[in-house]
Amino acid sequence: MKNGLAKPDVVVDIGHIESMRGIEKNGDATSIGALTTYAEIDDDEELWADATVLAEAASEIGDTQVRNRGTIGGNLAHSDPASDLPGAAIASDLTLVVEGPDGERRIDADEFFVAMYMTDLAEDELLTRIEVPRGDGATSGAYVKKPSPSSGYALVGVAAQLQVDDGTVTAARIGANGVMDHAVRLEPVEDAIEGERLSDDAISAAAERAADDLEEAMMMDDLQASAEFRSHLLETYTKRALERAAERADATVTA
Amino acid sequence: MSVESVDPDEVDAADILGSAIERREDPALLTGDAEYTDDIQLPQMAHMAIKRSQHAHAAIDDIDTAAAEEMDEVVAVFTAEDIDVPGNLPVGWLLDTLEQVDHPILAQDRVRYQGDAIAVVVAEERYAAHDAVDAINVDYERLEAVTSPRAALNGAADLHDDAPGNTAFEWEIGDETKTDQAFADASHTASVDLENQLLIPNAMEPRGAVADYNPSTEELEVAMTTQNPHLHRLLMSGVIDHPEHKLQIRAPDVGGGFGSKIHHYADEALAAWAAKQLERPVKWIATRSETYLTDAQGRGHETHGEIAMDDEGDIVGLKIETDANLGAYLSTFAPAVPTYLYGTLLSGQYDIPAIHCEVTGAFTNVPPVDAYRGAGRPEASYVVERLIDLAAREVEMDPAEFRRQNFVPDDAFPYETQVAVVYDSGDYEKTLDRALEMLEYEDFRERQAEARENGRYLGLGFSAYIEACGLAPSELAGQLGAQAGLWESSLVRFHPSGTVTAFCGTSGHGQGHDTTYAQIVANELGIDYDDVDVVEGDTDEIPHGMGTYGSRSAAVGGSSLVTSARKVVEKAKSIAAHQLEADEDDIEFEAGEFRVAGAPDRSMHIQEIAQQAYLAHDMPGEMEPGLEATSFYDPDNFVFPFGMHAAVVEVDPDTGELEFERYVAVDDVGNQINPKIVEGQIHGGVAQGIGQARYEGAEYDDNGQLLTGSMQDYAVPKAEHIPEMETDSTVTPSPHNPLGVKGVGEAGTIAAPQAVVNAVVDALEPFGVDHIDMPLKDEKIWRAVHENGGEE
Amino acid sequence: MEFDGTFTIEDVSTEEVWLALSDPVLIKQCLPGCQFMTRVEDPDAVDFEALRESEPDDDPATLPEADLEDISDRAFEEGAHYAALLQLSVGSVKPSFRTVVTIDERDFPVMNASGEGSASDSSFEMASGMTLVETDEGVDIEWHAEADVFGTIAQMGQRVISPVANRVVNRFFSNVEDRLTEVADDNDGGGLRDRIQDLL
Amino acid sequence: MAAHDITLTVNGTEHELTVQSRELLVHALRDQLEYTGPNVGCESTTCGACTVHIDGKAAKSCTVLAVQADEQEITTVEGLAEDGEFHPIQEGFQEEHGLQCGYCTPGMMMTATQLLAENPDPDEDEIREALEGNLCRCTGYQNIVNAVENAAEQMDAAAARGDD
Repeated sequence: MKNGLAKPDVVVDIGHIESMRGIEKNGDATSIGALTTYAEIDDDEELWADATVLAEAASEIGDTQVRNRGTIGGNLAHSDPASDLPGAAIASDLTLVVEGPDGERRIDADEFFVAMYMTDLAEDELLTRIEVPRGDGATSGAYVKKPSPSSGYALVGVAAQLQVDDGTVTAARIGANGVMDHAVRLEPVEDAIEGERLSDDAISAAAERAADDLEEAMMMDDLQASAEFRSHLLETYTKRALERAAERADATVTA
Repeated sequence: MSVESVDPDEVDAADILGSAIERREDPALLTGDAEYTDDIQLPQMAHMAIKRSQHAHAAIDDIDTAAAEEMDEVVAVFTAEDIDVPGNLPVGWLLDTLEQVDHPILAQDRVRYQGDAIAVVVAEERYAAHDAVDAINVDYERLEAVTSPRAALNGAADLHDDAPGNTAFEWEIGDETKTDQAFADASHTASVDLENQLLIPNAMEPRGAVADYNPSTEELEVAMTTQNPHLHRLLMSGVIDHPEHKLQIRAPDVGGGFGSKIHHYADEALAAWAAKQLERPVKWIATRSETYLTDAQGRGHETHGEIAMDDEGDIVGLKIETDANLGAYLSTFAPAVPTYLYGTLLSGQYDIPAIHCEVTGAFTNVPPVDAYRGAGRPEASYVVERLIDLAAREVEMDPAEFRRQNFVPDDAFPYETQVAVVYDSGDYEKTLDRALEMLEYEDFRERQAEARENGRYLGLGFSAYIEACGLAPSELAGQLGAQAGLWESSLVRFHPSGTVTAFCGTSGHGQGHDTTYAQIVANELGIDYDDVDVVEGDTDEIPHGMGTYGSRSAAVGGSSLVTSARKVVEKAKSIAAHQLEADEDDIEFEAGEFRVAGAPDRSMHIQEIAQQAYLAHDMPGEMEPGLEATSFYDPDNFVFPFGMHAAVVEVDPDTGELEFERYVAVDDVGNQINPKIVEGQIHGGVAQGIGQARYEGAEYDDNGQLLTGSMQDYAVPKAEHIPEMETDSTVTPSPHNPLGVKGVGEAGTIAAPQAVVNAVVDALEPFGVDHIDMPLKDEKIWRAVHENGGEE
Repeated sequence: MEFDGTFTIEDVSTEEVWLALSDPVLIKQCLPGCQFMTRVEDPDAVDFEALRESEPDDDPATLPEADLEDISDRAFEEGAHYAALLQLSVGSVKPSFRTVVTIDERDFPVMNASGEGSASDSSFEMASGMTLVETDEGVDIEWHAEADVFGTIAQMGQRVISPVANRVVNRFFSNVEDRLTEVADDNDGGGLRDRIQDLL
Repeated sequence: MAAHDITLTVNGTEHELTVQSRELLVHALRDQLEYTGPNVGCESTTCGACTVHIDGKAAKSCTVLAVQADEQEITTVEGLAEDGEFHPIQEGFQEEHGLQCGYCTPGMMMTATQLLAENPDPDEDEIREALEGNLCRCTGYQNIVNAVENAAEQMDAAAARGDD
């Protein structure tokens, strides 16, 4: 709007809908209102413990001022391929709760991101809140990114969430943003790491699979980084995300 | 070695010159009391916005302003047809071979860069002006665009009928025959093809102007973002045909310039012209996207360089060929930058017996290219220092020792180079030695070797730079093609109560002139620092001046103030002698006090004499009342600051990621008036130099569309991108000015790029990498490693 | 920006593909955000508002259902111009480009088209083409496209422009691929092939 | 263009004003209320020169519509000094030469004050990271980092003295 690219007739400020705000812990899930800011998520110690990936991604978005204003709902509904949250949303197995004329609809994060700035959200639907499964103590996660030096957006961002039982990965969810035209799940990496003990070799071997399922034609390729370089970085950053998650799992176990 | 600042109240008057006192300009800037151009609001003020070309090169078939004119709140819409004044932007530096081309303030039938101004809208309100600009419809016929100077000179479509082949000029310096012979006789040579990329200045405050015309007096006042109000007054008076004596140019607080606010652009002239047409105040403030499209850019060289050595590792010759990008039109000082500010610096800190340099200036479809912090000197320093590293590698010498062996020795000054300048003073080994000591150099080389064993790649890059500032004298500048003198004017005026106002024709925009000038004047007059007020940046307050650029303010403006102050002291001395009933030869002046030699109790303070001068009850002979003096100081040479910078980096060959371990800077800028301000200038300059080395660069697509057109896409370095800088200095005063100063504003920008590139190339030596063009983005480093096989 | 690719449709003939790709209605339906595509005589005097209003609500049938004669009648012609309104969707920004496409070459099995369009203070130009190559399995469609964007969108939208163009081009050709696959599937009964053979 | 009547409390003073729907907070503050401390340096929410506090949190006022700030408490750089006494962050910038042209300085200080409110003793990396949304083209940031450290020390000393 500011640079004249969009000239809407009407703009509706949803910023005052109190019911879309705040973080609530209910049983095995945490409900986060769509209007909750990144800063509020970053400041929530329980979220850092329960949904490390999401909290860490929120802490990496933009800058202080942006985190004070930007909201999780706005971010996810925008589906910016280079933003930090969508990959973390997939890794943390979020459910997006939307409301429309026909009432409430629940969408898995896996299904939500369709393309660049395109989601499963219909024109007459509003994302009201998200639900994050609460970790059970055996869950560990990390989000790592390579920021663009100019915009701060992720050239590559990888979110890894691991269930670790006595040093062995029992379940893994890996999401990535910045690489494709929308956030994607890296299932080959998940398959490779599941059932493995968390060793350097296992992590490297899994990370090597990062780009396996990605369609090259839809890879981001621009001034900031070529598709080839992003694809290369994806492997490195997948490895870093797994390593950090593994370290945290260790810490969790020893703690 | 950070400099500690001090409160001026805690400094003895005798020590004021050279003290790192806190700046007096800060309170206004820290509280929001500062007045930048966009802060100005005048009654009845209208807002101007500019319709710009969306194409880099196109013929204009039609401009339809009808819809814009009908919009609410639109006061007027103007196109080239309405311009009833010359409206052609002049070039202020001519070369023998220069092809001058028209540069209209509004394009009529052809646009030559994306952003070329086509029409202006004046409206009652800021947003309405921009809306109306969007409603102007322009029919273009797109033409082929070219953005690389080499491509422009080799068969691209002509931009200007008056400049066939897009050649703006061909220029050379040095002795070609002698240089060819030196290469023929040499035992070793090294060469490089490099690009010194186009940069966008990005002063934090965008350009702007507020123009106010009084039809009764015909006075036109323009407050604008300028580094040189007097030059803008002169140029604008011609462009809009307004008498110079009825034109006031005023620089309010100016939010940085780095060169971009030296040049005379169409936009400010259009605002002034529109205010006159409409007889009401007009404000124009560039959006950031407009500054990306229209601020004069810097650098833009494509260069082939060769260096030749004998058996002993002594440099015997240097050959440089450069195609310089001038952009679509000739900006104010454009022809001087890639010639006299570049070719004359190619000897660096070295004693090189034969040098030859050829430069071809090219018109291309990018915004005009002109002086940007360093202007010509960074380009020279970069090519010399890259070649020096390649040469050291060629003769298998340590880069520090290779430099030392080839330095101009400290007993050779004044030293005349093969490229037409005479270095005033220098001691290059001293800055090298200090840098080596800070770097713990030998220890570093050991660490580097060990790290390589462990698959870690450390690199250290040197940059022995030299710059020329305080361009002078005027007679020489005139011979070289300058269309202006390069003196500086000042006025030092005592008030009857004993306080002083010092006026200077420079125009600071962040450098702290108010503080440093007050230090200079207080010291010369021997009065309290707080008793001196400094006035700059307003053509109605200061009759003449040449502005602030090229690190000239301290050396030329400061020296002018010294000259004026000394004239004041001379007059005061006559009055003192008269009133103390002593012979003038017997009067001694120290710390503000005039004393009769041998009779210390017979004395008068200069502030008391000021009072006497205005009372004028008892003046000597025919002497006029009052106590003030004006001077036009014209230095007798450039000054040549120098130094040694070094970057230490670690490169991850797998990702191209780079971390600074250290950045060391040892500078010699002559005497320092305020070491804290000197340090700040070095920091800022280095940050911009690192910006060029790592992140920055204007990039265009094949159609001349700017791809780096916002701060989201053009990386202005952030706090986390700049390493902590370790600074120190040596002091080798310049013999050419009364202050012994040399200039510091551009040093860091000139020094830093090659320090970083040399460090990365050093780190990647095991991979056979010998050059990477700036900016060294991670991907480029990664590719350089992998194109060489990715293995040692 | 340049893009290219090849996709293969099994169990079709080059003639079938050629006919399908000659249909402005099918092309319109495959082009993301295309509101209409109408043949115009004077490319410099197109009233887009009038065209938008006169556009029928429902498109006529395309292959495999369509009457072959109808497609043949409305098929692209070399040298002809087509006006199209393209509404792109980039998040909340939805620029509408008024576009005129010219068929530069239509010579079996090669077709090249170029177009240009403008929206507010931005514009674009594009050139694209395809060549059909008969293989043992079916038909390879080799396509290439070049797109250039100018003005505000080029400057401000740099971060998104290449992916969006990429998406539009890839979406278009993948839609074309889907539609041709439908045509091929219809061939299982052999009906369409026979009809086309008859027509040709 | 629709107009809206809003109330902004700026540096403790309540203002009633009428704004256009699309009017940015920074323009309402600067052009209507003449708080010209927040500066406009980009239009891409990058440079941070326009940073103010909205209800105590740093925000880029070029990316907030004035109507969105209705009924909220705004603090600009003009509100930092109290009773003519510099805020420690202003002292820090003055003493450490943390500014040159001054254009980014108001925004830089507003972000820094939020950092210090949340983290009274930040290290160098934390300061650099906290300031990633504020660009400076003059200082090379080093003296800005020093200025924030200086302010932290002053605030710590003041707290030790029991000042408020």
